[in-house]
Amino acid sequence: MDLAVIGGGPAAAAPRPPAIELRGISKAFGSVQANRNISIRVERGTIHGIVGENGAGKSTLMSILYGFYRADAGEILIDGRPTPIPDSQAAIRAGIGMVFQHFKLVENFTVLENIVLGAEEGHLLAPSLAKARRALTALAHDHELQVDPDAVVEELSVGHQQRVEILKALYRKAEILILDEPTGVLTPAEADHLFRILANLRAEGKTIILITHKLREIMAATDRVSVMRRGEMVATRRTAETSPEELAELMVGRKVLLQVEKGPARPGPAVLEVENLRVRDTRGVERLKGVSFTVRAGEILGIAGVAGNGQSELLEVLGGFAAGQGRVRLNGVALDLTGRRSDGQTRRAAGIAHVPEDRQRLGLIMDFAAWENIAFGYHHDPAYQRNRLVMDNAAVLAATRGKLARFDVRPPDPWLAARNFSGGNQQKLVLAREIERDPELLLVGQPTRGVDIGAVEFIHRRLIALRDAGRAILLVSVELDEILGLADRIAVMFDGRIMGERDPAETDERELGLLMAGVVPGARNGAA
Amino acid sequence: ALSAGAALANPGLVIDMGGKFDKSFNEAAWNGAERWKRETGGSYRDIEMQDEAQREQFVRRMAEAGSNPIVVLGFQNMATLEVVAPDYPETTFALIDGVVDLPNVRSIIFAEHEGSYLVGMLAALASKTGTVGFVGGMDVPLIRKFACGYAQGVKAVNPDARIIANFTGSTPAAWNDPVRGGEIAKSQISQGADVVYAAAGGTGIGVLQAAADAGVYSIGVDSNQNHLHPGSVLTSMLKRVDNATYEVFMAGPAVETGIVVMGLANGGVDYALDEHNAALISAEMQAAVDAAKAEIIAGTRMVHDYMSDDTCPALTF
Amino acid sequence: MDVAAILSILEGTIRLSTPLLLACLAGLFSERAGVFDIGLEGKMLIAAFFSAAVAALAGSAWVGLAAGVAAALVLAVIHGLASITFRGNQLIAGVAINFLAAGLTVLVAENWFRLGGRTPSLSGEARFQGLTLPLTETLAGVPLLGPFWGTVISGHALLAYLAFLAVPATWWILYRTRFGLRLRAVGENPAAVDTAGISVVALRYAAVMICGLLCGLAGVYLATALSAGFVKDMSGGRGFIALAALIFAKWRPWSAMGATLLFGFLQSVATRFPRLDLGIVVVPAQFIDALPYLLTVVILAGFVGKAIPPRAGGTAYVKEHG
Amino acid sequence: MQPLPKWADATLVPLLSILIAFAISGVVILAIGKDPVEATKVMVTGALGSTYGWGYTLYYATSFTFTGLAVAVAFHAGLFNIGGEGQATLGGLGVALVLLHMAWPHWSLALLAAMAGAMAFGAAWALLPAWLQARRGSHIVITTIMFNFIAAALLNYILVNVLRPTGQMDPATARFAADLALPKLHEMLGWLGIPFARRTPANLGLVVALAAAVLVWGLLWHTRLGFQLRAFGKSEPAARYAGISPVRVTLYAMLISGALAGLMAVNTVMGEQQRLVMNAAGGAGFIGIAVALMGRSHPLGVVLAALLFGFLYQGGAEMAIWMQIPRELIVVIQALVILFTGALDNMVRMPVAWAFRLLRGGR
Ligand SMILES: Nc1ncnc2c1ncn2[C@@H]1O[C@H](COP(=O)(O)OP(=O)(O)OP(=O)(O)O)[C@@H](O)[C@H]1O
Ligand SMILES: Nc1ncnc2c1ncn2[C@@H]1O[C@H](COP(=O)(O)OP(=O)(O)OP(=O)(O)O)[C@@H](O)[C@H]1O
Ligand SMILES: [Mg+2]
Ligand SMILES: [Mg+2]
Repeated sequence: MDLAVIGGGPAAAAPRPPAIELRGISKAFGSVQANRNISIRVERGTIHGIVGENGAGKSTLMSILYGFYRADAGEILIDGRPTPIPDSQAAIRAGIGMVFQHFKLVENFTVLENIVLGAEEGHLLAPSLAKARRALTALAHDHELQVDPDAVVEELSVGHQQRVEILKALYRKAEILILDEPTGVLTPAEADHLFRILANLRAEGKTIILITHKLREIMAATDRVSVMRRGEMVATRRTAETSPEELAELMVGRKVLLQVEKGPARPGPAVLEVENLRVRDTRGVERLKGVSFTVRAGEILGIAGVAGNGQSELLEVLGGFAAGQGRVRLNGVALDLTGRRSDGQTRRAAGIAHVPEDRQRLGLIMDFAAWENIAFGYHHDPAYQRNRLVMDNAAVLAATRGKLARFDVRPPDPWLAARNFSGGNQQKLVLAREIERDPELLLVGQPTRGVDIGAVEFIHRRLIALRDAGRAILLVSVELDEILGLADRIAVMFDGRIMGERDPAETDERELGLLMAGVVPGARNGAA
Repeated sequence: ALSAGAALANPGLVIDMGGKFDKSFNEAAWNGAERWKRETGGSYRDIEMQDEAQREQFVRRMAEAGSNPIVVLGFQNMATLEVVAPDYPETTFALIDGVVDLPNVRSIIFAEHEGSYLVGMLAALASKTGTVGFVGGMDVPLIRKFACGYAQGVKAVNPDARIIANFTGSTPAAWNDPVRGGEIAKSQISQGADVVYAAAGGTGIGVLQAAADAGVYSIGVDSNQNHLHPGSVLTSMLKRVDNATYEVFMAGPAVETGIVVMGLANGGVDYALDEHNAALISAEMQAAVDAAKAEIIAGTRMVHDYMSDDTCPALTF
Repeated sequence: MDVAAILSILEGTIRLSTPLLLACLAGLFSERAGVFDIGLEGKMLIAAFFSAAVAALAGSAWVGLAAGVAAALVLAVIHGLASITFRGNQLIAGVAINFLAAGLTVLVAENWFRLGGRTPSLSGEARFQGLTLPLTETLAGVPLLGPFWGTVISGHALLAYLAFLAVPATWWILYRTRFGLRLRAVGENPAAVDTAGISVVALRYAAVMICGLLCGLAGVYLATALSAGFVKDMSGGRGFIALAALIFAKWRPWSAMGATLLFGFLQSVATRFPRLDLGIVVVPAQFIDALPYLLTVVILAGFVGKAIPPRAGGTAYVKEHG
Repeated sequence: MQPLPKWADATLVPLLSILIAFAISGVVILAIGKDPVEATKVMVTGALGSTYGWGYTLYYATSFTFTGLAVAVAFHAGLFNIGGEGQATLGGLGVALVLLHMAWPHWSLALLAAMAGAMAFGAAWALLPAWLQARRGSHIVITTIMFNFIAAALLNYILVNVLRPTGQMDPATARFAADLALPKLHEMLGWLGIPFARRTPANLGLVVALAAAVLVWGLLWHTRLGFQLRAFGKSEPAARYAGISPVRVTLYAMLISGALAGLMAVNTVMGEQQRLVMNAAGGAGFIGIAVALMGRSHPLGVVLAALLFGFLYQGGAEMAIWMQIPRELIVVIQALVILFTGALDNMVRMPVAWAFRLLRGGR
C-alpha cells in the first residue's frame, strides 16, 4: 500500500491518482472561518473517515466537495484532474454523491419521485419514473437497500429515509459517496447494517468518505482517517496504525482527561419522580412509551442513548413546553403535564431550571443582548421588576455583569448580542442564567456540545458543584464519555423506553452500547 | 403663483370623483366652464376630488386660494358645504344636485324626472319586445327619481311594458364600475330588454358598450352621449349641468343664492337629438315626445317626482 | 326564476370567473414554487391598463395583449428580484407591487389620455370579441342543451377559453412533467432541489414569470374583453379573491377552477340580485360581496379541511448565513 | 460579511432607501412631462410653507402614526398585520357608535369614551385573525387581508342600511353633536399664545398619537409584555422554552395592534369629519406598513416616518390641485418606499456594508 499518503506527505510515484484530492480549500461564513487551507487525498476504493469536534468544519468541507457551497480558495482534483465544482450538478457529473447530516428529501413526495428528482430523462415524467422503478429494484437487491418505491418519504423511519438518500446517490451512478454523520440517528444494529452496505460498495471499487465523531466507528469501519480541528486539517492516519486515544488527542489539540474529578454522591430524598410518562409528537407517533425514574437531591442521573430515542421529548415535557401523560412529581408535588399550568414559567416557579439541548434555537434569543438573555425565562422574577407593569432593566443589567464575570463569559459585555458570542460563551451565558438560580432540579441537555475543552472542564465543574450543593440534576447527553464521567447513575433510553439503569462504576461502554441498541444483557437486573 | 389670494375672483370648479372626462355628469360641468372661458376669455381653476375623506380639504383649498364663485358638483358634497361654506362667508358656492340652506350657497337641482319621462317614452316607442331596462348608479333617492320618471314615460306609451330596474351599488364606487354596469345590462338584455337607460355616471360607459355589443338600444345620461355608439345610443337624457355652471360663472360672485330648479321649462333637462341618432328617432316618435314635453311645460301633464314622497306610481323598487 | 335568468347567471359566471381563474393559476405556479404572491392584484391591474392603453393607440387587441403581458412581467421581475435574488420579504414585495400598480396606472393614464385615469373606450379590433363556437347553430333547436351551449358555453372571448384550457395544462405540467416535479419540489424543500443539482433560483424565477404571464392575461381579459377599456382600480380586489380561491383550492389546479367558478358565480348573482330575497331573509349585496373572503377565512380556520401551503413557501432560500 | 454598525442600519439604510424612492419618483414626474423641481417646490411650500400646510401635514401624520405604530407592534411580535385598514375602519365605527348613541356632557369625556370605542372595535377586528393564527395556524397575512374586505363590506352595509339618517343620500352617519368636537391645534396653540392657521383639521388627536408612541416605546422595552412580545418575534421556539405562551403573545400583540389602528379614528372621525363616512380610513392602514418599515418599527422612527408621509400626503394634495399631477404619485412613492425599505432591503444594505468594509480596511 501507498505509505506516502500518511500524514499528507508528498505522493511517491503512485500508479493511480487518488479518487479525490483537495488542495488549499478555505471557506468563511461571515466572520467564522469554517475551513482554513485544507488539503486531503482520498484513495480510490477505500473508506476514508473524517473526525473532528462539533463545528470543526467537516460538513462544510464535504459540502464544498459536493458543490453545495463554493470555496473561497482552493482546488479540487477528481482522479487527478482539476475539476471545478461550482454546483451540485457538477459534483454529480463528477460521480460524487452525498448523504447529508440533515436529509435533503422532499418529505411529501414518494421515494420514487425523490430519486428521480434532478435525474429525470426527458421532459416527461412517466418514462423516468418507470426506469427508476426498475433500477431501484436492482439496486435494492444488490445492496440490501429495500424500500417501498411508492411510500411517501415522511412516513418512513429515519433509517429508511437514509436508504433513500443512499439510493439517490447510487441511482446517479456515484463512484464517490460522502456520508455526513450517518449513524447519529441510527441504532447500533442499523449502523452495523449500514457499515455492511458500505463495505459492499467498497468491494465494488467505490470510494466512501465517512464523517463522524464516534471514534469506535472510525476504528471499525475505515481504512484511513483524517482529523479536523477548528477549521484545519491536522492529520491523516492509516486506521490500523492509530488508536482512539491518539485521535481524541488530535481532535481536541491536547491530552484528553476523560475522567472528571468528583467526590462520591450523597443522595438525599427524591426530588423528581417520574412514573409511566408517555408523549406523542404532532403526528401522533408515541415518542415516550412509559418512562419511569427518580432523581434524588445531590445526585446526577445521566440519560444515555442514541439521539432521537425520546430524550429530547423527555426534556421538553419536564421543561414544560410539550404535553405528556403520566405522573411527574417534584418534591412530592404533582406537576401538570398537559393543562394550563404546564409551561416554562410554572416549571421555573416550581424550581426547575433547564439548559436546553439546542442553545441557539431554544436557550437564547440570538438577536437579544446578553442582559436580555439573562432575563429571558426569568422575566417574571420579582428582582427584575420595578412594579407590576414595568421591568427593572437596570437590575437585570447589574445582575448580568455579575454573572458574566463569575462564569468567565468573554467578552463580558452585557450589551453584546448573543449572536456575537462564540459557541462556548453562548453556552456559558445559558448556564449562568440557569445554574445561579440554585434550582431544586436542573435539566441539562448536551451541556458541552460544540464547546471547547477548556469550557467543557469549567462546565463540568459547575455541574458537580451544584450536585454537591444538594441539588438534583438530570443530564441528557449522547456523549458516553460525558455520561460516564459525570453521572452518579445512568439510565439508558431506547425507542422511548428506559432499557435499564446502571452504576457507572460497574458498567462500561460496551454494556451501555448494547442497551442503547435495545438489547438487555441477560445477567443483570434492570432498574433498581 | 400659488399663494393664497394671489388670483382674485376667478371662478372655481370642484369636480367630483369620476373625473372631468366621465363623458357624463362631471364632463358636462367642465364643458360649461370651458364655454364660459371661450366666450369671456377669463380663466378658472378646477380640481378633481380624489378621495372620499378629502372632500372638505379640496373645497377649502379652493376657497383659501380665493376662487369665487365656486361650483361644487354632486349631492355627496352637501355635507361638505354645510361645514366649509360658513367658514368662507365672502365666497359664493353653487352646489349642483343638492340643497344646502346657507346664505352664500346657491343650490341647483334638476327636474330629472321630467327629462327621464321623455326618454322613457322614446324607449317604449323604440322597443319591440315591450321590455326596457334601467341601470342606476348608486341606489339613492336621486337616481330613483330618474328611474321613476323613466318608468312613467314608458308606461305612458305602453301600459303593458315591463321595466327592469337595477342599481350598480349602494356606495360612490357604483358611479365608476363599468364592468358591473356591463354585466347588469347583459342580464337585462338576456331578460328581453331591448332599450337600456343608464343613469350611472362612469358606470354607464359599460352599459352603453354592452348594449352596443348586443345590438340593442341604450340611452345616455347627463351629457349628450349619442356619439359614443352611433346607431345604438337611442338618445341621451340631457341634464344641463353645463348651463348651470356657465350661468354661475357668468354671474360671478354676485350670483343669486338660494334654491334654483332647472326643468324642461327653463332648458335644464331635455332629450338629445343630433346627427348620431337622427336615423333612430322617427318623425312620429319625435312628435309624440314633443307633444308630451309641451304638456309638461304647460303643467297639463304631471310627472311624479319620487323625491317628493319617496314613492313611485309606475315602478316598485 | 326562469331558464333565461339561470342561463344568464351561468354565462356571467364564466365571464367573471375567467380573470379570477387566470390569476388563481398564476398564484398557483408561484406559490407551488415557494414564492408567496399577494401582488396578483397589482400585476393584473397594470396589465389591464397597458393592454387597454396600447390597444387603444394601436387599434389592435393583440398588440394590447403583448403590452399588458409585458407590463405584468416587469412587475414579476421586480417580485423575483426582491424575493429570490435579494431574499427580501415576499409578502412586503407583493404589497409594494400592488401599490406601484395602483399608482402608476392612474399616473400614466392621466398623462397619456387625460381622461381622469381612464383609457378611451375600445371598440372593434381593439377589443377581444366573443367567439361563436361551432355547433351553436346545429344545437340551437335542441331544448336546454341548445340555449346552454349557445349562451353559456359559446360567445366568450378567446382568453376565456384559454383560461379554462389552462387548467388541464397546469395539471399536466405540474404532475406529468419534469418541470412540474421540480417546481413542486422547490416549493417543498429547496435544499433537496439544490443538492440534486438543479438551480433553485432559475426554477423560482421561471415560476414567478409564469405567474406574471398568467396575471397579465387576467388583466388583459379584464380590460379588453370583459370591459372595453381601463378604469382606475378596475381589478377591484380580484387578485385577492384569486388568492382566496387558491387557498380554497388548496393549491390544486382543478380545485382552483372549482373555487373560481364558485366565486364567479357569487359575483354573477350579486350583480343581478343586489338584494337577494330568499323568502325568509333578504341577503344584502354586501354580504355576497364579502362571501369569498368569509369562505376563505372559514377554510383557513381549518374547520372544513385544512389548507396546508407549500412548506418552503414564503421564505427565501438561504444557504449561507453571514 | 461584517455586520453594519447599528446606527447605520437604523438610519443610513432607510435614508438611502427613501432617496432611491424619491429619485425614481422624480424620474416618473419627468416621464409624465412635469418638472420635478417645481413639483418639489409645490409640495414643500404646500405642506410646510405655511401653518395652514402644517395643519394638514400634522393631521395626516397623526393618522399615520397610529397605523404605523399598529404595524410596528405586530412586527415586533413577528406578525405582519396588513389589516390596519380594516381595523381603522372598525375603529371609526366604534367612535361613531359611542358619539351618536350616548349623551356626553363634555368633549373630554367623549374623547375618552371614543378612544375606548375605537380601541375596542379595532382590537376586536384583529382578534379573530390573531386567534386563527395562534390556534389554527392560518396565516395572519391572508386573514387580515380578507378582514379588510369584510370590514369594507360591513361598514358599507351599516352605513347604507343602519346608520344613514332617513332622507340622506350620502352613505354616512349623522353629524356628531357640535360640542363634542375635539379642540383643534390652532385652539390648543392659541392657549399657549402661538398663532396657527384656523380651518385646518389638526387636532388633539396629535397629542394622543404622540402619547401612544411613548406608551408603545415603554411597552416594548420596559414591560414584561413587551419583552415577551419581542422575544416571541425573534424566535418562537425559544419563546416556548422560556414559557412565553405563543397564543397569548399573538393575541395580545394583535389586540394592541388593532387597538392602535382603531385609534386613528379619533383623529379622523372624531377630530375632523365628525361623522362616519365611507372609506374613512382612506388607505392610512396601508401607509402604516410603509411607515413602520421606514421607521424600523421603533416608535421614534415611526413618528418621523409618519411626519414624512404626512408631508407627502399634504404636498401630494397640493400638487394635485396646482400642477395637475394626480395624487397617485404619492401612492407610487409609498410603493417605492415599501419596496426599498421592506423587500429590497438587502439590495440597499449590501453596498452600504461594502462601503463600510472599505472604510474599515482603508484605516
Ligand atoms: N450555512 C452556514 N452559515 C453560516 N455559518 C455556518 C454555516 N454552516 C456552518 N457554519 C459554521 O461553520 C463552522 C463549521 O461548521 P460545520 O458544520 O462544517 O462543522 P462540523 O464539523 O460539520 O460540525 P458538526 O460535527 O457539529 O456537524 C461552524 O462554526 C458553523 O457555525
Ligand atoms: N456573527 C458574528 N458577528 C460578530 N462576531 C462574531 C460572530 N460570530 C462569531 N463572532 C466572534 O468571533 C469569535 C470566534 O467565534 P467562534 O464561534 O469561532 O469561537 P470559538 O473559537 O469556537 O470559541 P468557543 O470555543 O468559545 O466556541 C467569537 O469571539 C465571537 O465574538
Ligand atoms: Mg456537520
Ligand atoms: Mg466554537
